[in-house]
Amino acid sequence: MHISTNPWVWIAAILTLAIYSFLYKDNPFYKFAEHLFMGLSIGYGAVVLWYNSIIPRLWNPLAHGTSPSRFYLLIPIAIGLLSFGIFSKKYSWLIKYPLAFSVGAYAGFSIPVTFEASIFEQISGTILTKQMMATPWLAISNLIMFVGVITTITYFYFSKHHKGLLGKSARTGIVFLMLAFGASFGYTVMARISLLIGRMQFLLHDWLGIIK
Amino acid sequence: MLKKQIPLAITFITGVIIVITFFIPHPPFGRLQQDALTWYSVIFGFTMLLGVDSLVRFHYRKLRRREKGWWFSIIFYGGFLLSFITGVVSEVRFGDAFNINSSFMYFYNTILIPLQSTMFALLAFFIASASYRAFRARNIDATFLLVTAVIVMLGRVPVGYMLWHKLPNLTSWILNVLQLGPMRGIMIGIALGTVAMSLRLILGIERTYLS
Amino acid sequence: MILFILFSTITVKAFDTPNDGGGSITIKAYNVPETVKKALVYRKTEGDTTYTLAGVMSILSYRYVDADSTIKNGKPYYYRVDFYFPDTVISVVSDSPGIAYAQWYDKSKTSSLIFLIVFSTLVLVFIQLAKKDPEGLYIRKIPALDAIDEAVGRSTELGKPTFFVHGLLGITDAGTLAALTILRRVAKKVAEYDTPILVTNFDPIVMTASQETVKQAYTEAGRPDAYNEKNIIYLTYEQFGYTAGVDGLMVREKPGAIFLQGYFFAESLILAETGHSVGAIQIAGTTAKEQLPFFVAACDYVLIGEEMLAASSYIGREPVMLGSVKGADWGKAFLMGIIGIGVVLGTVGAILQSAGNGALMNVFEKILAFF
Amino acid sequence: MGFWDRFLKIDRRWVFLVVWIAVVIPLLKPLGLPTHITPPVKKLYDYIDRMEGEDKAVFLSFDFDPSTMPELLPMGVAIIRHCFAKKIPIIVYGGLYPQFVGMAKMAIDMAKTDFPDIVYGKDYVFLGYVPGLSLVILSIGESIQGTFGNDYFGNRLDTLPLTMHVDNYEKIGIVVDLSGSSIPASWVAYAYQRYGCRIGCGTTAVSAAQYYPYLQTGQFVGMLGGLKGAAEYEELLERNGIPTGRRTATIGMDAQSVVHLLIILLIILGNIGYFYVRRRERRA
Repeated sequence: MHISTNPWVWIAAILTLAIYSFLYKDNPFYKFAEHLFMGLSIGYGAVVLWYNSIIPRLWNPLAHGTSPSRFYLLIPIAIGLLSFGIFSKKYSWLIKYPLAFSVGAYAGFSIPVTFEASIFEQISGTILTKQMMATPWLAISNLIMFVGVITTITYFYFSKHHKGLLGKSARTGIVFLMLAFGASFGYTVMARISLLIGRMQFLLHDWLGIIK
Repeated sequence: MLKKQIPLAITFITGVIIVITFFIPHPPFGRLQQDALTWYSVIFGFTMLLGVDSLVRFHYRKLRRREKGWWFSIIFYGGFLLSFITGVVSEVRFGDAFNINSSFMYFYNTILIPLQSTMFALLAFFIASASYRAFRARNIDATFLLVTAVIVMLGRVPVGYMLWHKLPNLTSWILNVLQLGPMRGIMIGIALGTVAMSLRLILGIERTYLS
Repeated sequence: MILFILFSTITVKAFDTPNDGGGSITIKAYNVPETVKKALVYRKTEGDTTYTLAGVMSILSYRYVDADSTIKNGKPYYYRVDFYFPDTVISVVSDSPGIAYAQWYDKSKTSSLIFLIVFSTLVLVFIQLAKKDPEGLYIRKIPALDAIDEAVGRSTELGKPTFFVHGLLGITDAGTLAALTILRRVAKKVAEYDTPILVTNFDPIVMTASQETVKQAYTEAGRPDAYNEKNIIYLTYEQFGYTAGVDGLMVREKPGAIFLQGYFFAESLILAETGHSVGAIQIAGTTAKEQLPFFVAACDYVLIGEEMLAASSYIGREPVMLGSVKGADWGKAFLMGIIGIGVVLGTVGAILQSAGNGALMNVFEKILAFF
Repeated sequence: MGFWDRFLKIDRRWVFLVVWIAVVIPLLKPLGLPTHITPPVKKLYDYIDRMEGEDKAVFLSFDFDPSTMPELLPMGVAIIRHCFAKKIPIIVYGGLYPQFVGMAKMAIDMAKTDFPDIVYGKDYVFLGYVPGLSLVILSIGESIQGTFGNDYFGNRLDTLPLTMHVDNYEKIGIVVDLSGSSIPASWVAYAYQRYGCRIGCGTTAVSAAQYYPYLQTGQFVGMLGGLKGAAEYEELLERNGIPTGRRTATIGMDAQSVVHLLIILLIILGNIGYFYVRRRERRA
C-alpha cells in the first residue's frame, strides 16, 4: 500500500466519497460536495462565457475596433438587457422582445442547417452505392439498413391511417427502432460503467495505492 | 400590440432575413447572416446570464431567510467565487485563464473534474437498480430492446467472446447495420419536424413561447 | 533538360473564388510534380513593381485562397507561385490576373434551396387546403398523448399530485416548445379534475412561459381562481442540482403521474428510475435520441422524437397545425422517393455499367454529388 | 407476500452494494480474462506500426475532457508508448479546446516512464492550445509552424528538429483523434478530405456507434471504441514486447465484464419476478 501524499489527491478522494455517500442516503457530506460542485461549475461556466464570448465578440470590437459599424453591437446588448424584465411583475412582458429575436433567429438558422447537416447527409448515406454492394454480405447488410431507414420514416408518418402496407411498414419501423434503442442502451451502460471503474481506479490506485 | 404583434413581427422578419441571406453571399447580405449570428449569441448570452443570475438569487434568498440548509448556500458561493476569482487572476497573470499552469485550470483539473466524473459515474449505480426495478419486458417491443441491449453488453466485453466467439462480430453488425438505419430514420424525422416547427414559428402559427 | 520540360508544364490559374461575398481570389496550380516540397504564393497589383508574399499553397490540393484584407473587388491581381524542389526553385506566373467579385447567389447551396422551396411549398399549400376543408384532416393515434387524461385521472383517484418535469434546454429548442403545448393540455386536465400539479423548471425563461401556459389552461378550464403560481417552481440552472432537486420532490410528494418532457441528457435515467420507484404512471417525450432507450425501458408511454414535435397539432387539432403536419409528411414522401430513385438508379446503373454502359452510372453519381 | 414480491421491493441500496463489490473485487484481484482483438483496433495498430523507419510522424490529438477520461486516456498512453518504442516521431496536440490540454500532459507523463532515451524535440513535440477550432485543422495543412509558432513549453517550433522537418500533413502519416464528441468528423472533413491525410480515431463506447460508417467508407484507418478498444491496444503492445506500464484499460475490462454480467442478471431476475407476480395477479 502506498497512500498518496499529494493533498490534492486527498481532496479529490474525499469529495468523491462524499458524492458516493448519496447512494446510502442524502446527507450533509453529499450536500456539501454537491453545492461546491454547483458553485464551481457555474463559476467555471461564467469564466468560459466571459473569455470565449464576451471578450472576443463584444469587448474587443467595441473597445479596440475601428469600424463604425461596431456600435451596432449595442443593439443586441440593449435587447438582451430586456430579459431582466422577468424579475418584475409589471415589465415581465419585455422579455418577449429578446425571445422573439432568439426564436426567429434560431428558426431561421436551423432551416438551412438542418437540410445540409441532417437531411442531405443521412440521405446520401442511405442511397446504396456500388461500394456498399461489393460483397453479398455487405449488400444484404446495407439492404437491411435501407429497410430500417424507410420503415422508421413511415412510423413517423402522421397524416394517414397506419393500416395496410403503411401499417405493416410502420410496425416494422417500431421493431427497428427498438433494436436500435437496445444497441444504444447497451453502449451507454458500458460507458457509465467505464466511468465508475475510472473513479474506483482513482480511489484504489492513485489515492490508497492498494492496487498496482 | 406591444405584447403580441410586434414580437411576432420581429420573429418573422429575423427568421426570413436569415433564411434568405443564407443563399446570398453578396454584401451586405452575406455579412448580415454573420451579424445576426453574433447578435443571437449576444442575446443568448443574456439568457444564460439570467440562468446564472436566478441561481445566485435563489441561494441569496435561502441565505437571507435562513432557510433549511442555508449554510450549503455559502458553500455554493464559495465554489462560485473560487472558480470565478481564480479565472480572473489567471487571466491577468498568464494572459489566458486556460493556461495549464494557471490556478484556474489547476482547480478545474483537481476538483471540478473528479466531481464531474463522479457525478456521471453515479449513473452506473442507477442503471443497476433500474435494471431490476424498471426495465421490464412489458410488451414485445420492450423485449426486443432488452434482448438487443443484453447482446451488445455481452458482445463488448471479453466474457462475450468466451461465451461465443462470434458474439463480438454480431455486436458490431448490430451497431453497424441494425442501429444505423433506424437512427437515420429518426434523425430525418426530427429534422423534418424541426423544419416544420421553424416554419410555423416564423409564420407565427406556433406562438406558445409568447403566451 | 528533361527536368526542365517537366517543370515547365506547371500552369497557375488565378480566378475569383466562387460563391462568396467577394474580396477573395483562388490560385490553383496544375501539373505539379509530386516531388515539390513547398509552394509560396506572391501577389502584386497594377502599379506595384514587385511581388509580395501572400501565403503558402497546399502541396496536396495545390490550391490557395487569397482572402487578404487588401483585396478589392473588380481590381486585377497578378500572382506568381514559387515551387520549391529538392534542388531547384521554379517560379510560375498566372496566365491571367485574378479579379474578385461578389456573387448574388451561392451555387453550392442549390440543393438546400430546392428542398427549402419544395418543403415550404408543401407545408404552406397544405395549411391553405386545411383552412378550406378542415373536415378532411386526419392524424394518426399517438398513444402517449391519449394517455394524458388517463394518467391525470388516475393520479386524481389516488389523491396524488401530478408532476411535470421540463428538460434542460431553453425556449428556442423545438422540444421545449412542444413540451409547453403538452403542459397546457396536462394543466387543463388537472384544473378540470381539481388536483394539484407541480411544474419543475431548469431555465428561468421556460419557467415564465410555463406560468403563463398553466394560467391560461386554468382559465380555459373555467377555474382561474384555482391557479397558484407557487406550483411552477424554478429549481436550478445546473444539471445534477436539477436532477437531485426533482428526485427529492418525487420521493417526498409521491406523485401519481409524471411527465418528463423536453431535451434531457444523462439525468434521464435517474429521473425515470426514481419516478418508476414511487409507482407513478410516467409519460416521457424527448428529441434526444441517446436518451430515448432509457425512457422506453422505464416509462409507460414515450413520445419518440418527431412524435413530440407533432404534439401541438395532435392536441390542438387546429386545421392550420394539422395542415403543416401533412405538409411535412409529404416532405417525407418526397425524401423517400428520392432515396428510392437513387437506389434504383444506382443498382440498374451498376448492372448496366458492368455490361459496358456507364451513362446511367454517371447520372447516379451526379445525383449523389448533388447532396 | 411471496419471495418475488419481496425481491422486487428490495431496498435499492443492496443493489448499489453489489455493484460496488462487482467493481472492486476484479480490480483488486484481476481475473485475467483474455482480450480478443477486433479488426478496427488491429488496423490502427498495424498502420502505426508500419510507419516505423518511415520518414513520417504520428499526430495525436487529445480532444476530450475528464468526463470521458477513463475511456480515452489509456488510448492516448498506449499510442504514445507504441510510437516511443518504435521511435516513430509523434506530435502530441493538446486539443482544439483549452480544457483538453491537461489530458495530453497526463498521457505524456504516464507514457514517458519506460523510455529514458526518448528526446524531446526530436522524438516528440507537445503542442498547446491555439484558438480557431476547425480553422486550426485547416491551417495545419499549410504550416504547423505558422499555426502554432511555439510548442507547449514555449520553444519556437522552427528550433526543434521534429517540427523543423514536419510542417504540414505531407509529413504526417496519420492523425489520431481521441474524442467522444463530433471532433473526429471535423478532422475527416478538413484534414482527410482537403489534404488527404489519413485519420484514425479513438472514441467512447457511446460515440463508437456513430463512427462505424466512417470505418466502412475508409475515412478512418481504424478505430478504438471505449475501454475495450484501449484494452485491445494495450494487448497488442504486450504481444509485441512493448512495455505497457500499468494496463489501466485491461484491468478495467475485467471489472467491466463482471458488472455487465451483473446488470444482465438483474434484468433477468427483475423480469422473472415481474412475470411471476403478473401471472399470479391475473389468476387471482
